[in-house]
Amino acid sequence: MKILFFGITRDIVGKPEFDAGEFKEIGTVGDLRDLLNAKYPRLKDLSSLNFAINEEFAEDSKAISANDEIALIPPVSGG
Amino acid sequence: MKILFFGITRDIVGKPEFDAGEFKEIGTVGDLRDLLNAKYPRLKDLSSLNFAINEEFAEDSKAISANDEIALIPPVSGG
Amino acid sequence: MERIIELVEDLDPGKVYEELSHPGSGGICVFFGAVREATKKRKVSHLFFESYENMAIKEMNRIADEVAEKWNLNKVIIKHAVGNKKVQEPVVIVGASSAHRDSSFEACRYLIDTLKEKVPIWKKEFFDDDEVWVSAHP
Amino acid sequence: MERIIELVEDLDPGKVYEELSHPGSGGICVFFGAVREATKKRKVSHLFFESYENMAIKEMNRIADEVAEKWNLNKVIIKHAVGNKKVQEPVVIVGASSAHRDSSFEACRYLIDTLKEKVPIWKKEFFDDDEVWVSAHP
Repeated sequence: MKILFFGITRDIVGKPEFDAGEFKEIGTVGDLRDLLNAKYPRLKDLSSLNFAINEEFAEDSKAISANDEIALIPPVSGG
Repeated sequence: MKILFFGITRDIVGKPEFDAGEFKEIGTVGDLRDLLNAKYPRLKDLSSLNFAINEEFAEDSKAISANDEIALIPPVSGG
Repeated sequence: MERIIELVEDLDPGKVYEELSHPGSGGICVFFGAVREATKKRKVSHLFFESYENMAIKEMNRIADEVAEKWNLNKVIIKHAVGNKKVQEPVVIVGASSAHRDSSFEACRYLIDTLKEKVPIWKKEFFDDDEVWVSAHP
Repeated sequence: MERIIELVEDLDPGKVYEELSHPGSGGICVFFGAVREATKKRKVSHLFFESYENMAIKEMNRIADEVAEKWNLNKVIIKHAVGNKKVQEPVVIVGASSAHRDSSFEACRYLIDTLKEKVPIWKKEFFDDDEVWVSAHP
């Protein structure tokens, strides 16, 4: 599993990417959200925080597999 | 007075411009419309026919003066 | 509000961004009208445009006055071609530049709709065996 | 429907007409987003854009699929810049080309609205003494 951080989430976490050995046991997007929120409380201040699995938006209930590419998607602001 | 013909009205009348000596006695746009319709009946087949005096749209009731530039404005179709 | 208003033989669509660019504009909406290869399933060979030039420029300025009053715009452009135009050539370019995109879209739409309704420009369609002044007859 | 979808360092607004021109298109509507000199009265020095590139391209293609389904279009373009952008530089270009103008306007508006809502691109505003990720906080 790989976790990518974009925009303000990268600033909060302090790096663009985890190889996520420490999150090995998580089951769902919601579990990962809870773990990250606990470790980086500033994530909870964002207007919204979505997750993507393998380049597709994923709900909190979605299961995470060992080889997934996860991305944190803070509020988008293109255009 | 000068009368300008554009688009299909020029094709109907057969020239782009009259110096309009023969229309000397007309009082209003409506009078001119009647005279032109009588002389060139195909004008009556148009979807609409507006007139301009000195580059401004003019109602039939508008008076025409000796030095005016009159234009026949068939349905516009720019763009 | 700055404005660029022109009737010209040849439109240059490549310059429109720089013509509408403004330090206060976050949104620029542009509409290009072009010659289509067919009308009502008939193949078009080319179009011819003529205008009552002085009055057309006056009406285009009136439309610019109207959009300046209705929306908060930095720049507008209203350009129309005259003469013969081949398939895919541009015949009209209108655009509006404003702080936010809503105004630029609304003004741009108003520009083209009002130009088509009011400005004394006439289009003749040429087919292989016919020619027709557009909208002249019911 | 043909499509041009790109994330690039530098957008070329001068090519948009030829990119959207099509023999079946009478109407081409384009929206350019540009860097404004100020946001909420604060002077902007520049903007920085980053994207989750693969997902952004995927989402842009999804938006193109949606407009192809909703409207009868010949071509669409969706391009976004990444990296640092100065005042008056273009940051996004979207456009739609269709037989008639209604579809081109409606599709163009949908393209920019949906891009701003869905595509994973992030903008940071740089001021003389501060920098802010746009929309990150309530």
